[in-house]
Amino acid sequence: MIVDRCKECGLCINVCPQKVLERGNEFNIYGYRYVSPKYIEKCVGCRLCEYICPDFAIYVEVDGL
Amino acid sequence: MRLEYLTGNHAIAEAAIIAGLKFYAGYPITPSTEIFEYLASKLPTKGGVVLQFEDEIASINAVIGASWAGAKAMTATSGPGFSLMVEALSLAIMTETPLVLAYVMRAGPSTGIATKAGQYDVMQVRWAAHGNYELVVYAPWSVQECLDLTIKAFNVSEMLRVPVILLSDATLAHIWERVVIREPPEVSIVNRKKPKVPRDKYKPYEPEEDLVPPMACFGEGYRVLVESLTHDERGYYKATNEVQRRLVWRLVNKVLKNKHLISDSATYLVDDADYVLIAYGSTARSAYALIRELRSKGIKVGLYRPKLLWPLDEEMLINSTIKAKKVFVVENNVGVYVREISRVLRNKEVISIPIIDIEVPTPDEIFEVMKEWI
Amino acid sequence: MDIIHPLDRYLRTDRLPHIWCPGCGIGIVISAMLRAIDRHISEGHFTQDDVATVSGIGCTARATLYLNFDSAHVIHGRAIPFAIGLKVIKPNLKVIVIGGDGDIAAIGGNHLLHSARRNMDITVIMVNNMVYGMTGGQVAPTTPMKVYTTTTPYGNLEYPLNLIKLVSSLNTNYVARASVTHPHLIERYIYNALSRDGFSFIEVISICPEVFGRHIGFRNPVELFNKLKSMIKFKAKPSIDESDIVWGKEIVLGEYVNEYKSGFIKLLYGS
Amino acid sequence: MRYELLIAGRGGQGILLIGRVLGVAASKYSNLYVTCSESYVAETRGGDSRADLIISNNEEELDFIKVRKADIAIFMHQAQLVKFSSLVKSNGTVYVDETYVSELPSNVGWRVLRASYTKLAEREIGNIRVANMVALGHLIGTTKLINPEAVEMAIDEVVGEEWSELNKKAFRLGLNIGV
Repeated sequence: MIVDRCKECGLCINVCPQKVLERGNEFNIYGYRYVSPKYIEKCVGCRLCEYICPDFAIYVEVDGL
Repeated sequence: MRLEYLTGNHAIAEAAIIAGLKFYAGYPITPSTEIFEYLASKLPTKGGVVLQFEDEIASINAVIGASWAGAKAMTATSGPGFSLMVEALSLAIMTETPLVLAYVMRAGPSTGIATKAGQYDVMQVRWAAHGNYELVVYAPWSVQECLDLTIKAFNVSEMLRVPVILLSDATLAHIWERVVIREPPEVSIVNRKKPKVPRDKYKPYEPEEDLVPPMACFGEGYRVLVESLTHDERGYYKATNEVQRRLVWRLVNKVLKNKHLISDSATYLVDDADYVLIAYGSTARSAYALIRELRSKGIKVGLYRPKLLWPLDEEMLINSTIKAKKVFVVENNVGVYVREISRVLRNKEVISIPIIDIEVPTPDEIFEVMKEWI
Repeated sequence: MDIIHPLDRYLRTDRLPHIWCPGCGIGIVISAMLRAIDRHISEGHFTQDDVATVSGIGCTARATLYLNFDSAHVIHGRAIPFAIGLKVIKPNLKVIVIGGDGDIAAIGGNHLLHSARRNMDITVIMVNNMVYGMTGGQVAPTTPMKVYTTTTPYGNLEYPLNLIKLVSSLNTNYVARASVTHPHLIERYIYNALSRDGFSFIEVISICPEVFGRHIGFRNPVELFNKLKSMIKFKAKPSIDESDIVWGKEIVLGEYVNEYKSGFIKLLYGS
Repeated sequence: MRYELLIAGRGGQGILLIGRVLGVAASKYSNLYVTCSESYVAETRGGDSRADLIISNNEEELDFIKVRKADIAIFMHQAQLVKFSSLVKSNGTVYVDETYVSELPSNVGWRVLRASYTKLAEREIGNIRVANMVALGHLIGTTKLINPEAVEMAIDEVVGEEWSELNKKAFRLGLNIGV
């Protein structure tokens, strides 16, 4: 997460098939409660969140790739 | 050097080629169309492109795009078309895009008389586009000047990164005259300044001492930003007083502070003149004929003829009329540029001679008014 | 500029975050466009310096402010003619016009029509959110009938313009419709568009939760997103006849025109 | 030297071509300065057609772009003679095509040179369309305003290859009128 780019729209949470993401409780510098990958261990690297994020705030790095 | 026999419109087109034109976009409109047709036939043989667009709006926007691709670019039109172009003219001013617009005036308002002349649009050309700016406008009085001032228009537009307007009229457009054509190196051609720094140091709107920023174009690796919003030196939008003031004053001052490079006017027998006639464009030919006639009768009359209509060279105007008892401003309209003259010559008697004549005011018509005052 | 996100090299990251509202679909389109461009660049078809993006005025048009290409943010409706000026002088440039439905279809509609007719070698990406967003929610030529907007307070009486049908009727090489609900398709269509000469047009159905969503009772981005997704149908070879957008019922995505005729530039300069 | 020339006739009589050839001959091949303004009624063939030329060896003498008092005039038709005769100096030299001009004003001191340009063109050349060049030849042969060779070069340039010989033949025919 690039936390200061997140605008808390929730689209990534909506598209994640594995329910990895959750809206956090902390605010970024613009006052948004940015999303965090709370259950990262469930991530399968599908990148739907990265592709749906309108704010270039989230990206997926898959180990070994 | 070669001699040609051309119309005013042909001369504008010929001059554009000499100046290095590589892109013309236009929409046919009388009385400017021969510029388009002449270029359509000649420019492709010189490696240039001529395109007809769906309207004048598209034409001038394509010209702005072509200029940012690095080409010298122009369009030509008349009143109705110019009215459509003014939003993009403002864009060209804001983005500091070099281009030349040949404006061949015809009788208006509205569709008016498409084939006939008038000088109704001298104020419109200066003030039609929104925002505050200085606009460079040249007005030729002969076919030779259509040629010379078009080359100058290109040079100034490249030098200052501004749109420059060549203001002709239906009469000049279609008269035939002998023209002396000089090509480089006999005539000097100016090209826009290019950046002297690498990409990471380049800012597209950072001026040099002359207030003109060097211009990188598309495809040259500089990642330029053409920005119609108020912008800082990087081209980044900034809605602050500081940035707005800096930008607007620079756009104005880069023309005003370089006025000595663009100023152009002619005088005839003003030194001992009791009366000075002021006229521009084709009407100045009539004023000049009248002056020659009156001089032969011993009446001391002279001519001041601004070739650079905007911005008016106030110092030249004042110096050329300093001894005159009266100043007459002759125009083929209801008397509009006289307001600019009166503004500068506040302490002089300035008399407007507005003559609407769909060809050109005749010397007799001018004298008819003038004789009441001398 | 710090490069963190994989697309950051194509962004002026010092200008992020961008101005678009939370959940706005424009960012999704731009992200997909950059991946399509990145794929071409990594396959060696062209370089980052060969890409030119041009936009007019509107929310979508602001995209060029953030893109690290040679870019132009010009006046309302006139991005296409500017782009044509660029392309004919520098034929090697990949010229992409990005705009909203107001910019491209309303005020700029005539230029869209004639550049498609010329099969001019540019790619036009129209982000269709069916409303004027930047000015606060006025009716657009793409707004569905009966919808409330600030300038149709009694409901929109006009039929929406079907851009797919319009552009497909002209001499163009590529017409496709994508949706922000399916970013992979946006990417694929833009990639395909950039792989050919001639005119290419991609309509991307987008969501504007802040304005359009508010008008139709879907203020929450996720709810609006899911509402749109429920209408979307993908077809490998859709027919023009099924391209009408019937809000609430069906929006068919797919490649409507997919041809490889010579573009204008080849006719102008030869091959 | 400074001459004002008025050439007038009906649309279709080749009035503007006379002006064009004279203009090219003077400006490109005789080192003279020229201003020519053309006027014609675009809508109807047979309306007024008129070319005003100012020719001078001094650029400063080219002022007003139209004829004020013509030193020399060609009238190819009665209607335009009537309409524009007041633009000719009282001692001006006037060429008339007798084929179409029968009456001349009596109250002026014009030096009138006349021939049936159209009939001559028809009889000698077999084409009435070159009557204009016969008239031009008559003017050049009698005024010596411009060297005939310069005019022939101008004809080559203006009318194009296909018609140039025919036009030059007509021009020479005019040159020899009265010789």
